[in-house]
Amino acid sequence: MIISRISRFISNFDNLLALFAGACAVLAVLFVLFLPLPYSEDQLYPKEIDESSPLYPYERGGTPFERADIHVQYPENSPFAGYVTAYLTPFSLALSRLTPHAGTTIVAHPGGILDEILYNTRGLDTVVETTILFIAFAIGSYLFRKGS
Amino acid sequence: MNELLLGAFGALLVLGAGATILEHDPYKKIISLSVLIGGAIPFIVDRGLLDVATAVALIAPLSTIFILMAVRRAAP
Amino acid sequence: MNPEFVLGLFLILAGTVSVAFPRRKDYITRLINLEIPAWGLLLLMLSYNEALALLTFGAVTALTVYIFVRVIQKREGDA
Amino acid sequence: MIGIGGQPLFMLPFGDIVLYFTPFTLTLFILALVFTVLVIISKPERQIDIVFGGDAYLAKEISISEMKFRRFMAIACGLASMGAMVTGDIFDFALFTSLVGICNVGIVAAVKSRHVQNAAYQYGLVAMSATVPLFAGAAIVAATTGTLSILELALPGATKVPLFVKALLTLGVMGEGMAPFYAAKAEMFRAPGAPYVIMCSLSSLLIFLRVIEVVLTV
Amino acid sequence: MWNEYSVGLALVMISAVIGFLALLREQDDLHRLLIIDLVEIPSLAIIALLGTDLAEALILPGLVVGIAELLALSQIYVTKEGLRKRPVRGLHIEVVERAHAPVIIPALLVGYGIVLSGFTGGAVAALGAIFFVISRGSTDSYELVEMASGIAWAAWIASFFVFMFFPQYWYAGVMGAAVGILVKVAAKMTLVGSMWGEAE
Amino acid sequence: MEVITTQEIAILVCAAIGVISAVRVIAERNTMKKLPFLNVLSFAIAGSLALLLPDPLTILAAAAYFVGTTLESNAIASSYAGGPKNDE
Repeated sequence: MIISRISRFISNFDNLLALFAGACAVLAVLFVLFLPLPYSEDQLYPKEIDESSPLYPYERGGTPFERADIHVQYPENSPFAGYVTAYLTPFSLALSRLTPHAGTTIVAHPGGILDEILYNTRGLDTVVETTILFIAFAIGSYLFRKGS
Repeated sequence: MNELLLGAFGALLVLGAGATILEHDPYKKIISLSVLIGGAIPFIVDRGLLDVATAVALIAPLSTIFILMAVRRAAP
Repeated sequence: MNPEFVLGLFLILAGTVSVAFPRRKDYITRLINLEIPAWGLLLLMLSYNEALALLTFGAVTALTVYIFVRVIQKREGDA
Repeated sequence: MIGIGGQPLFMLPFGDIVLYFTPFTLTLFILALVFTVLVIISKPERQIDIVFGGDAYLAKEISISEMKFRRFMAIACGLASMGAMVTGDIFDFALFTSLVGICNVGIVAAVKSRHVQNAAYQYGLVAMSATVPLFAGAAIVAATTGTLSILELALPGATKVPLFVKALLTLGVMGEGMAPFYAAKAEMFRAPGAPYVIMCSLSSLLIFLRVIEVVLTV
Repeated sequence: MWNEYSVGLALVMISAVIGFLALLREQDDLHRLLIIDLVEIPSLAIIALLGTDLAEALILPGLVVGIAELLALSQIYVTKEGLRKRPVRGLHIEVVERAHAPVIIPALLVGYGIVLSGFTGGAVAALGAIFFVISRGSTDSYELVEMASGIAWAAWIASFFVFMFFPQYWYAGVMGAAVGILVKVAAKMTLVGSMWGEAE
Repeated sequence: MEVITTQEIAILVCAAIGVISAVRVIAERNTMKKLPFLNVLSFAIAGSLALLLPDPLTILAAAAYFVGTTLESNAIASSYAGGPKNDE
C-alpha cells in the first residue's frame, strides 16, 4: 500500500530532513516563478545617507538630549523614542570631531539608531533572542559536562 | 572609485572565487581565498567605512588560521 | 544597482553552488567554500550601507568556522 | 479587527511590539500557562521495565540533574509558547517559534541514549533549517507591506501579504513544530519523563494553531 | 516591476533552492550541518535586501539565533557520535605560538569590542578571547564566566523593563542594555573557546 | 579623455600590480612558490588602500590589512612546512 510506504518513510527520522528540504526547495521554486513582488515605499525606520556627515552612514538627525525624528510603528507606545538615537557619549562626540570616517564605531557605542530599535522600540525581540542564546548554550554546556 | 579600479578589484574578486572553487588542495584553496579577500577590502574602504575595514581586515586572517587548524589533520 | 550588489549576488550564487556540489566532497572543502558566499553576503550588506550588520557578520562567521573546526577535528581525529 | 481571532480584549504594548489577547489567543495562552504550571509542580514519572517472562522488574535510574535540566527546558518551552501565542509582531513570532524549537531539542537531547540523541540531532537540523523560511517570510512581509505588526496588517485598508509569503511562514512553523513526528517513534516515549515529552507535542500544536490564525488574519 | 529588490530576491531564492537540493541528497550528518549553515546565508541576504534600518535590527537577532543553534547542534553531534573523549589538537603554528601576534590582536579586538558594546562588541570581543585561549592554552574559570553571563542577562532584562515602564530614565536603560548584552554575548562565546578539549 | 592626476596613476599602477600578481598566484602550481606572489598582492592592495582615501585613518586600515595578511601567509607557510611532518 502506498500509505504504509509513506508512513514507513516518515517514521524513519533520517528521512524527515530530506522531506522538509524538498518541501522548502519546491516552495522556493514556486516563489521565484511568482516574482516580482512590489516593494512598499512606506517603510518603517527608513534610512537616508548623508555622506558629508561625520556619523556617515548612520546620520539620523537630532542633537544629544534632544529628540530625533524617527518613523516608528506606534509612537504613542514609546514616548521617549528618539532620544537614544540622538544621544552621543562623550567618547563618540570626540571621535566624531576627530575623524569623519568612524560612523560605525560611533553608532555601535551606546546611543544611536540601532540601539534605539534593538533596546527600546523592538526590545522584546532582543529579549527572546538572548534567551535563545542562553537556552542553546545551556544545552551545549549540559551535554559537554554531563553527557553520556 | 573609477571604472578601471572597479574592474581591477572586481577581477580580483572573481579570480579569487573561481580559483577557490576550482582548486583541490586545501592550502591552495586558502591562498586563493586570500586573493578574494584582497579584492573585497577596497570596496569597504572606498565607501569610507574605515573602522569597519580595519576590523574586517583583522578578523579575516583569524578565520583563515582557524581553518588551518583543521587542514593540518587532513593533510597526508 | 551598484557594483557591490552585483558582485555580492554573483559570489553568493557561485559560492552556494560550490558548497552544495563541491569538486571534492570532504569537510574541509566545504568549510573553505563556505567563506565565498559569506563574503558575497558581506558585499551585499555593504551595498545597502549596513555597516554594523557587516561587522557583526564578519565576527560571527569566524566564530562559526571555529565551531566547525572543533567538530571536524573530533570527527577526523583518531580514537 | 476581523478574523477568526475575534476582537482583541486587551493589549499589552512593548514599544512597537504589541501583545494582544483575543478570545482565541487567550484560550491558547491559558492552555500553555496551565500546562507550564503542571510541569512545574508535577513529579516526573519513574519508568519501570518489566523483565519479560519473569516477575522481576527494575526501575530505570535517572539522574537528578537530567530531570532538573529537562524540567528547566520544559518550563522554558512553556514560556516560549505563551509568548508565541500572544505576540502581535511577525518577526517576534518567528523568534518565539525558533525558541520553542530549540527548547524541544533540549528536552529530547538530555536523554542519555544514543538513539534518542540521534533523533534530537535530526530534529535540531530540521528546526535550524526551518528558521530560513521563517525569517525570510518575515522579512518579505516587511518589504512588501512596510510593516510587521499583525494588528496593522489586519486593518481593512492594509496591503495584503502575498500568498506565497504566508506559505513560507507556515512551512517554517511546520519545521519548528515537527517534534511530534519524532515523538511518534516509540523510542521517544520510552525515554523517561512523561510530562516533558508531552510539552513538545503541546507546544507544536499551539504554535501551529497560532500560525493558522496569523496567516488567516494578515 | 522588476526592481532591484525583486532581482535580488530571485537570485537569492535560487541559491536557497540549490542549498536545499544539496540538503535533500546529503546523507552524512556533519555534511548536513555544513549545508544548513550555508542555507542560513540566503535567509540573511533576504533580510539584508530590505535595506532599511529595520533590516539591520532584524539581521543581528538572525545571526545570533543561527550561531546559537549551531553551537547546540554541534555539541549534540559530538555526544551522539561518542566523540567526547577524543583529543583535539590545538594550534601548533610557530608564527602564532612564538610571536607577539596572539597577544596584540586579541588585545586590540577585545578593546575594540568593549568600545563597540552590544551584540557587535560581544562577538568581536569573544573572537579575540577565543583566539587568545586557543593559542595560549585553556582557561579554568568556567563557573565564574558563566555566572558573569547570567548577571549580565539579568542586567539586560532590567534595562528592558526600564525602557518599557520608566521611559524617562532611558539613559540608564541604554547603558545597562549595552553593557549587559556585551558581557553576555562575549561570555557565552568565550565559553565556547574553553569547551575546546574535554570536560574535566 | 579626462585628465589623470599623479595620485590616480599611482593607484592604477598599484591595482595593476595587484591583478598581475593575483594571476601569477593562481597560475603558479607549487604551493610554496605561491606565497611570495601573495605577499606582492597584499603590498599592492595595502598601497592602493592607502591611496584610495586621503585620510590618516586609511593608513591604519592599510596597516591592519597588511599585518593581517602577513600573519596569514606566515601561518600558511609554517603550517604547510611543519604540519604534515609532525604527524609522523
